[in-house]
Amino acid sequence: MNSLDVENVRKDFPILDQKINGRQLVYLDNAATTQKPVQVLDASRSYYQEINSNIHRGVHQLSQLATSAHEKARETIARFINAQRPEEVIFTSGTTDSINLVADIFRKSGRMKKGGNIIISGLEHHSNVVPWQMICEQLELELKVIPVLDDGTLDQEAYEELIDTKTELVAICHISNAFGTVNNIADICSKARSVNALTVIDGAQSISHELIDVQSIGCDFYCFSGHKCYAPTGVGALYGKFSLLSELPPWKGGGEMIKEVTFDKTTYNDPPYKFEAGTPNIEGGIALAAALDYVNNLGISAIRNHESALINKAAEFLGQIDGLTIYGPPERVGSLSFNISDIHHFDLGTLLDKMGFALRTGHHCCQPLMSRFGVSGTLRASFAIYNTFEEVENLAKAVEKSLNMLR
Amino acid sequence: MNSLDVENVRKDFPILDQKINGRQLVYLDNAATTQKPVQVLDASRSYYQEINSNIHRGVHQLSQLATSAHEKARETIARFINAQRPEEVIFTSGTTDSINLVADIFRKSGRMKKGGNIIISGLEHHSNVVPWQMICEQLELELKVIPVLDDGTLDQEAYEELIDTKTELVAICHISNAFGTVNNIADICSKARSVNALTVIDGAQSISHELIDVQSIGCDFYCFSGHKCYAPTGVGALYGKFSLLSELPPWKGGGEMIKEVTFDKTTYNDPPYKFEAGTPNIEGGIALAAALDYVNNLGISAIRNHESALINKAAEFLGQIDGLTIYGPPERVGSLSFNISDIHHFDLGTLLDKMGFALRTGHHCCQPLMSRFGVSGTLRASFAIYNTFEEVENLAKAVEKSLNMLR
Amino acid sequence: MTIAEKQKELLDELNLFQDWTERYEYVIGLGKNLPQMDAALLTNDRLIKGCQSQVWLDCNVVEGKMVFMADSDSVITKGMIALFVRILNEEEPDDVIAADLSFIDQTGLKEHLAPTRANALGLMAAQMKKCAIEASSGHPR
Amino acid sequence: MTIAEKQKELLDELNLFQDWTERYEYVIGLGKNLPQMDAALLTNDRLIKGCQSQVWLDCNVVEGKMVFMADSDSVITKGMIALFVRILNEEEPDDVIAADLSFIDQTGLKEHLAPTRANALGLMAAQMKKCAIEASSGHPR
Ligand SMILES: Cc1ncc(COP(=O)(O)O)c(C=O)c1O
Ligand SMILES: Cc1ncc(COP(=O)(O)O)c(C=O)c1O
Repeated sequence: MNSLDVENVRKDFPILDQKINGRQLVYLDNAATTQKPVQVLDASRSYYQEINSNIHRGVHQLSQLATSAHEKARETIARFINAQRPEEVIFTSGTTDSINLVADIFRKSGRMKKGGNIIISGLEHHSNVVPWQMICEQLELELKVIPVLDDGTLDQEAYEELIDTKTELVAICHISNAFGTVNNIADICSKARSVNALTVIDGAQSISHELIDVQSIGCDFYCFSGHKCYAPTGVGALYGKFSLLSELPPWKGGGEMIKEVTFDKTTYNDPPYKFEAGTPNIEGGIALAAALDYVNNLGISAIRNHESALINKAAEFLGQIDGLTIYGPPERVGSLSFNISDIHHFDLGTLLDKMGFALRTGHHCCQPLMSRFGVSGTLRASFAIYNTFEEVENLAKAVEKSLNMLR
Repeated sequence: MNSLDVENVRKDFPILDQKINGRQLVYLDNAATTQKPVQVLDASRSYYQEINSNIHRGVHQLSQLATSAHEKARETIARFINAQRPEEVIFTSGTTDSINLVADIFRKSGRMKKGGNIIISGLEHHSNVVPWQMICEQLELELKVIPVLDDGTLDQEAYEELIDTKTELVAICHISNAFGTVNNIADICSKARSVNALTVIDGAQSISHELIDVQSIGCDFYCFSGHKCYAPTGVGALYGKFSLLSELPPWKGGGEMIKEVTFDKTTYNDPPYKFEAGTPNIEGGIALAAALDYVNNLGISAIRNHESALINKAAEFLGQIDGLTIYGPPERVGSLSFNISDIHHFDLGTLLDKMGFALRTGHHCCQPLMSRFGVSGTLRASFAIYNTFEEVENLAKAVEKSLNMLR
Repeated sequence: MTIAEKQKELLDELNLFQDWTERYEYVIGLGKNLPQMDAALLTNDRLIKGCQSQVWLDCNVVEGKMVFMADSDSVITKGMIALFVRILNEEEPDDVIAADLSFIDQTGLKEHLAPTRANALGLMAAQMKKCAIEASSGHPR
Repeated sequence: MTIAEKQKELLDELNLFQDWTERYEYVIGLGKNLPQMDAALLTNDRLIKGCQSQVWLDCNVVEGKMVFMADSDSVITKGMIALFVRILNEEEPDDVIAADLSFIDQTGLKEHLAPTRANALGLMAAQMKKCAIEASSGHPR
């Protein structure tokens, strides 16, 4: 049986013992950022205590050790998402950075032509909206948006109508951070391929919850952040197909991304280095690999089983509360969003916090989606490997108690 | 007396006890990256064990604590460089990122006109060359280069001839990472102001060695990396004058940098948030502030005294070696570059490494400067607060021993 | 009573409560009882957009004293507004300008309700002072 | 001797040395003694640019055997080249293609001299194999 020993897992996360207003912390804001296991914290500390050095250019031993640890981390990431080769993995500072990288190298590439269009969806996080808006404005492209159905899923038929031979690129999230909706990205990518459009998948919300196989998804780019998958802030990755990475121009200029610099002419390095200007987050990369190893040790399928049981239980308990609406489809991953009639999400969030429950309230960086559902925000509980059924039960009780105070 | 208790300082840096090939590590590659004191490592670990959470948008207490720790870090940085207000400090992932940010927002701003020019110098690191080459190419500007004199200083007269009313921007390093040359940046900035050109100072090599006062320097932008100043990799800062930051367009698009997003029209946040798309390196910012506090506790003037005594001693010892040439002016800060006639820097670096000495060999990301001096690279010893006179003496002996093997 | 005296009275009152539940129930009660602003006054120029909740503020000068009306979509924010209004209403512009609003930190109410960036309540406090400054310089809006 | 035998002989020889100093002195000696390539051969198409040192490699097929000549601006790199040349010279293309060059890891010489990216020596080893592949497929350059 694939099952998670949650009590043991919790021992790896010292922060879970924190008290909030005298109450035991119940951390349900994992879609914003996850907590970090000691294994990850130790990996980053040992790096600094044993081999810290700048990489790639040094003849001395620390530099060699740091370089190979960093390149080994790249291999770990490549294996985790089933990239064809490590050179398809670019270290970035996070999902937002990864998406902006892709958007800007496309701008520079001259591939996108005035009058073409880019397709995103109504579920997207601002990080997968604004970069494309900016590019569309600069290149005079049209931004098309796949509408969201009432159940929080994408309107597939509308997608098929929107996409056409002028579609240059389709950028879609794997899983919605607001509603937990899982998109059928393999299908979306295959339709994009049929019109020669490139595909960018925002995997910020999937990397810690789902088995990711970029080859079977069939996307051209896949983006994620370390901090949403048990790794530190300030590091993330961009997967890109090697042939595309070779063709496309670099993004930032600086050390490491060049082959040769003269004031007359500069030539660029090969991927992935071409896209990694300056000193990278060396420690961050290594800690990210440690986090992926940690996830692998637990096993993605055990994690899925546990988390889906948790979120279903949460839906069941919360669903019994008078006036409570849960958004999104019944099959959700990671995040569960709700509102209670006549109650402002901020008021409920404030009282829950007093009782130790860390939930997110507001628009979750998805203002267009909130508008679509006519709300200014929601309460969102989002789950990780260390959450328990007891926490979910207590959450429902705490919501009831808050309602008594607010009504 | 302003003096450093080096023995005590060394206790804060556990990595210094490492053995390299059985020998005690002598770390003289500080210009590439410094080591980190336990105070910084502890700051980052406590962050994760006590308050880790995503910032700015959360109603719950961890999010509040993380937000105020992160904003307090911004204030610490602002004070350290004497910015007028914390909002003038933007968190980036490092110097390269900071410079690219400035270059790209200028590109977008439409301030730079075809036919104008940008001035850099022959001392610059690739990170302060390539972004400007890219912008010049895209906007059809001319890139002018202040030549380097034989003593490794900039040709001030040539600068006065190069600069003209078409000069849009001057980007210069404070201290050269290759030769340790200290540029008279206040003067360079004042001349730039007289023709209304903007100024960008690359402070990567000054932040850990010099008292920085952006107001008395009179620059518009100042860039540095945390990892070169006892802080982790993956975090850095950009100082920018508030009025300019308010005027200029944003760089990356994403969460946090927006006021309101609709598919029709997006409005942007105020500085510094407008330039901080996505989840920042929260821990990194906090650790950077801890590193600056650490430096402040020791006192910049005590640090300067110690380091300048070290580098002078190194110049004295090495200068006695037959055939050895030291580059740059006699007054150098941080870095000392040399070559020995008929000996390849790589060979010498390899043997020094076997004896435990970590020096950098090669072009130091300054290929144009290397060409100027007709070499493919140099050996560079670069110093920090934990280096000792004994290390410097032993370095000279180790160089002699290596020469015996190589000659 | 001076503004400082009103603040002290308020803190004494809040200190009577045993725990956060009672304190919040009190604030929620204040929020519910603060009269709703006339719909015609809920205009964009009176709107203060916060990160999580919105506040509408209307300022007037009546016989040399400041008269504030405010509303919010969040009842806790509205309760906090009621505290501000109680402290600052009917005071002279110069006294409002000089008032030390950090008393809110001592209420034992949630820290983030204290004036900070992007917080509707913080922005509202700033806006109240701004109105007073305009009134004091003879340019009431 | 087969390539494998030559490798074993070399490792045995290196193992006679007491410490790294002797081992490096030996390699430096090899580097100094490897004949310099004719200046006319030091052309760009024979140049392999590494991160730190440069290598020139010339490949020929003489009576069905590979003949390598190489040079470097770094004497340690040149000594390491001499090891490769000693192992692979005068061998048939197919044997060169099949050779396991990881023996270099066991020499106790610096790890980074082993084939890695952007390392002239690693690139050279790859280039030697490439020459052998071309020779084997009948397209020597
Ligand atoms: C003068 C100078 N500028 C820029 C950089 C780039 O810094 P980073 O690699 O941290 O972005 C460096 C460091 O290598 C430097 O020494
Ligand atoms: C779906 C989605 N995309 C993008 C992002 C942005 O990630 P980051 O802030 O780490 O750059 C997030 C996280 O907030 C997200 O949930």
